[in-house]
Amino acid sequence: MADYSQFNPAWGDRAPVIIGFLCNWCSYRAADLAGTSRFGYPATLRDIRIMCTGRLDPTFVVKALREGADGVLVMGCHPGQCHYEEGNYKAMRRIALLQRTLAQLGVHPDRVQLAWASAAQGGIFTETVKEMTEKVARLGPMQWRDNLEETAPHQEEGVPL
Amino acid sequence: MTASNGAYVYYPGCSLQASAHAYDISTKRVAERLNLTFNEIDDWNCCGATEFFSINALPAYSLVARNLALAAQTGGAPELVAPCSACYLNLRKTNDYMAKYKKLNQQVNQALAAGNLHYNAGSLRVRHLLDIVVQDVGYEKIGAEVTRSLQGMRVAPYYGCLIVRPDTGYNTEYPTHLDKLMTTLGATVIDFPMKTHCCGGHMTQISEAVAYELIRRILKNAADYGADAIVTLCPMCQLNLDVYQGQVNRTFGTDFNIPILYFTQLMGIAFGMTPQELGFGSEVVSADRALAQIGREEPEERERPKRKDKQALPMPALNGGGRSES
Amino acid sequence: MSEEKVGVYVCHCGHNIAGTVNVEEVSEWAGQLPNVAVAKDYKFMCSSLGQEMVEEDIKKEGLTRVVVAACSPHMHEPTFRGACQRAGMNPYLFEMANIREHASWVHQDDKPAATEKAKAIISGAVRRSLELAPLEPFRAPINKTTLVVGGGIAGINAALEIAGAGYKVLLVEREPSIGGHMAQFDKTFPTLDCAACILTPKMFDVGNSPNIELLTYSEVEQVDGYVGNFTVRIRKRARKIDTTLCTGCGDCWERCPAKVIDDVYESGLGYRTAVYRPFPQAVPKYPVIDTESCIYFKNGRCKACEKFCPTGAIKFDQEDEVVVVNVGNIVLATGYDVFDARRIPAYGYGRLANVFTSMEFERMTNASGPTDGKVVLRDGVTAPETVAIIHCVGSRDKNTNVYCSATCCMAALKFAHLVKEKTNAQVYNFYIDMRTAFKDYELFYTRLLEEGTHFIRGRAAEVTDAARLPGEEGKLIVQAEDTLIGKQRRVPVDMVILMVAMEPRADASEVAHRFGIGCSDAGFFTERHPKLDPVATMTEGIFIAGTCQGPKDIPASVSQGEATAARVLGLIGKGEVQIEPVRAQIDEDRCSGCRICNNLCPYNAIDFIAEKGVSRVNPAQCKGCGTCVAACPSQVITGQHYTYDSIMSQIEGLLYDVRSPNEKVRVVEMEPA
Amino acid sequence: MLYTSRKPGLYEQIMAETPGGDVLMTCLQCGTCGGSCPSGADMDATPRRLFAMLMADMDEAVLESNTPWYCVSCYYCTVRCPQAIPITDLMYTLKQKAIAAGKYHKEAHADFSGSFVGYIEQYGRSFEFGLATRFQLTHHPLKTLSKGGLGFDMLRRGRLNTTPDRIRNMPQLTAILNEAKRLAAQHGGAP
Amino acid sequence: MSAKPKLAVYWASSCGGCEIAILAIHEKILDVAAAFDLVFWPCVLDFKKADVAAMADGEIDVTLFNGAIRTEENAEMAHLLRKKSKVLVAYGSCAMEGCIPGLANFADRKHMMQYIYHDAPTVDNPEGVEPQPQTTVPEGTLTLPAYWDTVKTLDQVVPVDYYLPGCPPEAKWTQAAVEAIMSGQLPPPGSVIGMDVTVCDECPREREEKKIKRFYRPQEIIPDPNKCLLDQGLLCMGIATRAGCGALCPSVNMGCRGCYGPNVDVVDGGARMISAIGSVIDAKTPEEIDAVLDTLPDPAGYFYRFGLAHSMLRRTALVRENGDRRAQPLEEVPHLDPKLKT
Repeated sequence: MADYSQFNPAWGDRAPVIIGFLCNWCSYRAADLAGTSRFGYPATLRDIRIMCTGRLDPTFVVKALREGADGVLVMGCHPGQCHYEEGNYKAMRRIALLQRTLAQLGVHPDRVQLAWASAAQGGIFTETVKEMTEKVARLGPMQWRDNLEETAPHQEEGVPL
Repeated sequence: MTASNGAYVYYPGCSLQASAHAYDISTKRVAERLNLTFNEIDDWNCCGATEFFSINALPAYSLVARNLALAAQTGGAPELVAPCSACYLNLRKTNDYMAKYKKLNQQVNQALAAGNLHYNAGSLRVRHLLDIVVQDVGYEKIGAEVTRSLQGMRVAPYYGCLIVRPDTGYNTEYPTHLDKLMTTLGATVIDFPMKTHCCGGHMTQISEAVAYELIRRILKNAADYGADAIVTLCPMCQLNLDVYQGQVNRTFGTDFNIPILYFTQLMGIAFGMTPQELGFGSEVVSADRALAQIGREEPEERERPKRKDKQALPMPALNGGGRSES
Repeated sequence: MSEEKVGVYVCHCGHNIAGTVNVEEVSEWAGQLPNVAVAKDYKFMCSSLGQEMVEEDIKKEGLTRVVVAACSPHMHEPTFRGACQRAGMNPYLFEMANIREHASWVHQDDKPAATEKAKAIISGAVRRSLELAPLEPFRAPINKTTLVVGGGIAGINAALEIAGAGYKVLLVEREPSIGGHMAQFDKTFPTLDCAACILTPKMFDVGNSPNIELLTYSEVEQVDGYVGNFTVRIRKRARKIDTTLCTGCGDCWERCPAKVIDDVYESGLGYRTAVYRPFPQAVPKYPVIDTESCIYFKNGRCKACEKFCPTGAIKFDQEDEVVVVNVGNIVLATGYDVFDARRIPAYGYGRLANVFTSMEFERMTNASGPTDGKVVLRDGVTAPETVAIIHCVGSRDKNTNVYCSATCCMAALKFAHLVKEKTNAQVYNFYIDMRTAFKDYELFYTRLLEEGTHFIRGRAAEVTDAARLPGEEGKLIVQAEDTLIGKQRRVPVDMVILMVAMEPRADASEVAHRFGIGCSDAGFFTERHPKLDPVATMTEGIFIAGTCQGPKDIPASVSQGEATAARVLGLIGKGEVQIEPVRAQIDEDRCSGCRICNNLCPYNAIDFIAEKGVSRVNPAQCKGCGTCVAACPSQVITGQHYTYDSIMSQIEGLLYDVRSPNEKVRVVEMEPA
Repeated sequence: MLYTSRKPGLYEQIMAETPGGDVLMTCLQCGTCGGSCPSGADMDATPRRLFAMLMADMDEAVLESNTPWYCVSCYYCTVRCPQAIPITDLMYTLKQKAIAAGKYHKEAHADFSGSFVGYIEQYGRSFEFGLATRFQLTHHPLKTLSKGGLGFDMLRRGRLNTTPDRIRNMPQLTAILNEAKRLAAQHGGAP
Repeated sequence: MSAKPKLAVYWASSCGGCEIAILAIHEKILDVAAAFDLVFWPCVLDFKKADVAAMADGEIDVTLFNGAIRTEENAEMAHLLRKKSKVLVAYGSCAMEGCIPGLANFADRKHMMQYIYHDAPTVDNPEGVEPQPQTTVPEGTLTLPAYWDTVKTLDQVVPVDYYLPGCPPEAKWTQAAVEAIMSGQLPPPGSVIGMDVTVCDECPREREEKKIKRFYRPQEIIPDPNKCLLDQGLLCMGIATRAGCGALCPSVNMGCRGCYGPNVDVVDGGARMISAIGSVIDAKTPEEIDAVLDTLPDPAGYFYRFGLAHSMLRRTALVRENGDRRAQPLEEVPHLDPKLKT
């Protein structure tokens, strides 16, 4: 397994986990093409197929970060080439607003990225995952769980934090 | 005029201090006329030419980067202008490569740090003097400054290599911006197929046989097309074609007698300045005869006769998608 | 906890998955997941034995959900949905976990990580499967009329095949006549038979088929609908000719005083008039008036054509006409553009008179071309004594197009032969690699070798008129490295032919978007599968044929045209189509009518019902993208099959190993007092 | 001599130490570089051939070749290369390698570059007069007389400074160059 | 033991408005007094903690608990009352979703202390004294309840039976809750006493298809009184906020602040706003989008004003290291309040 502590010692022996949301028509197929072309990339991305980046509910991004992901990568068709005309523009605006909002909460915008790849761009898909992995690796783990642990006494067993 | 507002950071380079001082003088005179402000980088160093990169690349990039770092500290717009093509390429390449290759950027900046300097890759825009003249000033404004048309003088526009290659946005094989500039000044511009071929560069020092042949090709082509002068924009090109012209004639038994002039010198002439204030006289092959051509009524037809036959097939237009009849 | 029983099947895909992912470990691990009743691994899940295993388990074990961890859903989702359906399970309760394209094939250098990722993917799929709901596909009848776009050799063959089977075809062509690039050619390789002789009978058949409606000088402007039921808007550009009166006699173009260079049919090498018929065998036979070059349209005078037209067919005031038609299937055969040789300035095209493109040369050798088939220099009279043919102009070049244009080597050989035959000139071919695949092509190459054609293995570096050596004056000099001897060569010639690349049409990506299909990186239309589904696209009911899919020669274009016909006829034969029931639904009881969703829908499927103060989705117009689902601020729009819960569960599943524990979900509602 | 299967060698080093150099792997051997090269006729191996030799592990022959030294840095090969290989930059790296290995074609070639760099390291600016005289006297003592004519021409026209120009902050430049040399030695050339 | 059901009311970390809101049910309060035996209400009656501790577990029938959990004392009382109560109601926005006290989760204890006791312009603290949980004085050890790093909602500390949203809850909902409890007609545990639509449902303003070219702050525009505020570029949380207030704020030309929290089933109201607002911005390029978003300062403050502590993220993502919240990503994060930088 790749050693991510070279980017940030906080990784120890674990690797970043990135949740991907890939649109059915372009980037999911780009990921398929990366596969058929045997383009290697870090095993950090765990992806979810959605029909369009327009389906991307910011809740999913927050959920992923909250549930332990270190980054979220949303990929769709290039602007102007959305299978559903304009879904990717909506994603672009939502992600921009989400990034600003999350930045106020201390989440670096690099942890939530939006990128484009057409069905033919397995190479771009691969490069995007590599770049995102490196950026997230530099930022270090998200550590949300640790973040919510309260050191105060009077915590009872079984009571959620 | 562009966002630079006519103010630029200026990198003259070593040649302009010595062998190409005519270029330096004429550049300054022309810049003054065109209301361009050139703020020279304080204490700039050599760009390394092509030689330093052959010895050790990282120090070579660092050498250039020192100039970039100093340039970024110089006041004015973030536009760095260099009149020498080799300096221009080295500055531009270092700037681009540092922006493109992370490791290089990091190492170069680490070296700069030893001299208490830092350069943000890509923060400057490196440009050649000719680009400033044709893009920022523009043909129209230059045309308005022409008081003494160069009509009657046939010039071969010679770009050399480093202003169009490897990737400067101009046509890498057949640029025409110097052609247009010369036309704006009133000169007759010959179709010059060798316009972006090599002047020999440092080969004069390494292998004379190779260098003289390269110089011969250019001179022959200019002579074939009846040029009165070759107009250039690079000290190295000027030096090789001018200073070695006699050697070439001796080696090949030719009798080329073509003066090699800087475009700024011809701009100055067209703007009504005297040859003396533009550094004329420092060329080895005298420009007198070429300058004497100015003002002649009609240059004699020396181009190849064009066939105007009704059977002729249409010729594709060089620019754009249309066709023209030959 | 849910009571669903999930079956998980981990496919080895031979070594494709098993070579990287430890499938036994993964399957054993999956068996421990909550709700998983069965977990197995198997060599080839898509084999009939694999499918039968799933079917059997559904019946025997009472599985209510099935997850197959194998390849991309784009590959085998339909396969396993079929298996589930055969066993009586609703196919939409099936979920695919892509551990091949998205794991084993891309993490070959980190096998432990690939195995761990496969587990996460399966965990996500299992969690998602629990939230899936049974759905029924929509069924719709297929309109039996087919639209073919593009009247080149591929489109012509597609149209003739479908029409021949007895169904209506609408053939739309942008130019005034069908025929495409093939109509410009004189000879075809390797047999050297005459292009016109084999093409014009087919064109004639198209013009005369009762089942083909031909719309030339027309373009598709808009496409709506889905497989079986497309609505297409076509603009018929005004020919300024009343085709009911025109007899194609030719009086108009013979009298027309406006002479312009014909950039399309003559590739710029010849002329046409402002009112013109592209070529004598044009189908339909009617001319068009090119209003840009017509003197009357420029300054209001002339009208020579009108004066001389014996039937009064010239109609200067004719306007464009827009027709809307309904079709069931669409075949795109929009062809290619020719590479603009000016983009490689080293070859001097446009500057050096005697540098020609291959398309210009096609017209030059054509007996009905501008030189009546004579091979001459740009002056129109001088025959060349030496000719250079430069291969790969705009092909195999990262600065222009990286792909091989596939046909140029053979076309170059054809040209070399024709030059020899017509002028006996010396011919030099500058090539990188000779590519003469396919039947009898290599024989043709051998024949050219026998004819004494020179082959220089080296990509031409430049073409110049700068003479350097004696003997070069007045010539074009082709400079190249002869790589077989490792030396530079300068070959003085009279004429240079540039074998220009086939490029995607300039508006290919626009057209692709209009029809809802994709383009490859190079810009050609993307097929559903490069090997096994080469003429279908990602959009059901839209097929592609010929060079719009990629560079190819005439036999390959014809084959694809006919293949699309077979696909279309297959669908027509079925009579109806099934459409994925992925749609959005608004819970009207809980919609507060904020109208956020109203203008998000690209298909205008959302209506605001003012009297009720709620929004509503029209399922016939909805295509299931989910944009409104994501946008609803009160979260009352459901996106079927990609529901909120299914995706949230999949996230939890994917992060099973890093999740924060004990996340509490609360809240049941109560009505106000 | 028989060349068998490849092992990592000069080929890999050259690619690694040239910015963007790894595309050399995609060389088609089309000969556009060799065909374009102004001094190609005088090279003992065209660039294309040199690359083939690199791939065939003919490291010695590559280092001894005059090809990189005859490169005039015109960048024709680079802009025309259908695989966008930075050939000119590769030539620079090859020169560095040849100097490092002491295997260059003619001492004069490396020495010219060396003298040039020497002046820069001493003064921060190039010194044409010093360079020309020193280099010519060392390598072409007999010709210096005839070349002297050129020098005289230039001197007479005020185009040669007989004393070098020196930058003010030489210590800064020296510090930068020394650090760069240290890094280069440590990391094995530029990326 | 009294036959009347026992009622307790407690005030944790909140402004006290909820205490008044309970009284805002007007004459119904008399019914409450008649129907219940008030066993603990520190704001109103003089019972002590020890009195509660002395009760048997489950002895209190209903506890209305308002306020968030911010200190050790809040938590202790929450645990105590949970133990002693059959039904625990999170009363009001603070107890339910953290509300304004929850905004402290944009920072952490260390930064709060730094600002409050050192950096705030009104502070005069030359010796740099900070409150300590334990202080030794000659007389012995003084204690203060520990100040938590993270503000929590009641249900993040103890299980909660019912929720009454609002800042404060509207009287009609308190009344509905009281009536339900008195009648014994209790909804299933976990229920919110409220509506399942959003404020738009109660808002009389006329709405159109939305396309927002820029946002206005209230002082920048005089809105049309009949048109949807959001349509006019005034940020209104009504689209994503549970109804029940009668659209109070929009009816006085002020965008909804979102105090009733997100709609049913929505776990992160801020994310819903981001999605909805992002969807209707009229911009297509990153530059255009940025220009529009620049007119919307402090989006997190808007969208999570009431619900941050109960949102999915709950608090700022500062990373803890060596027991301290180190502002590791902070230097790199744009748009962040400079006050929070170390």
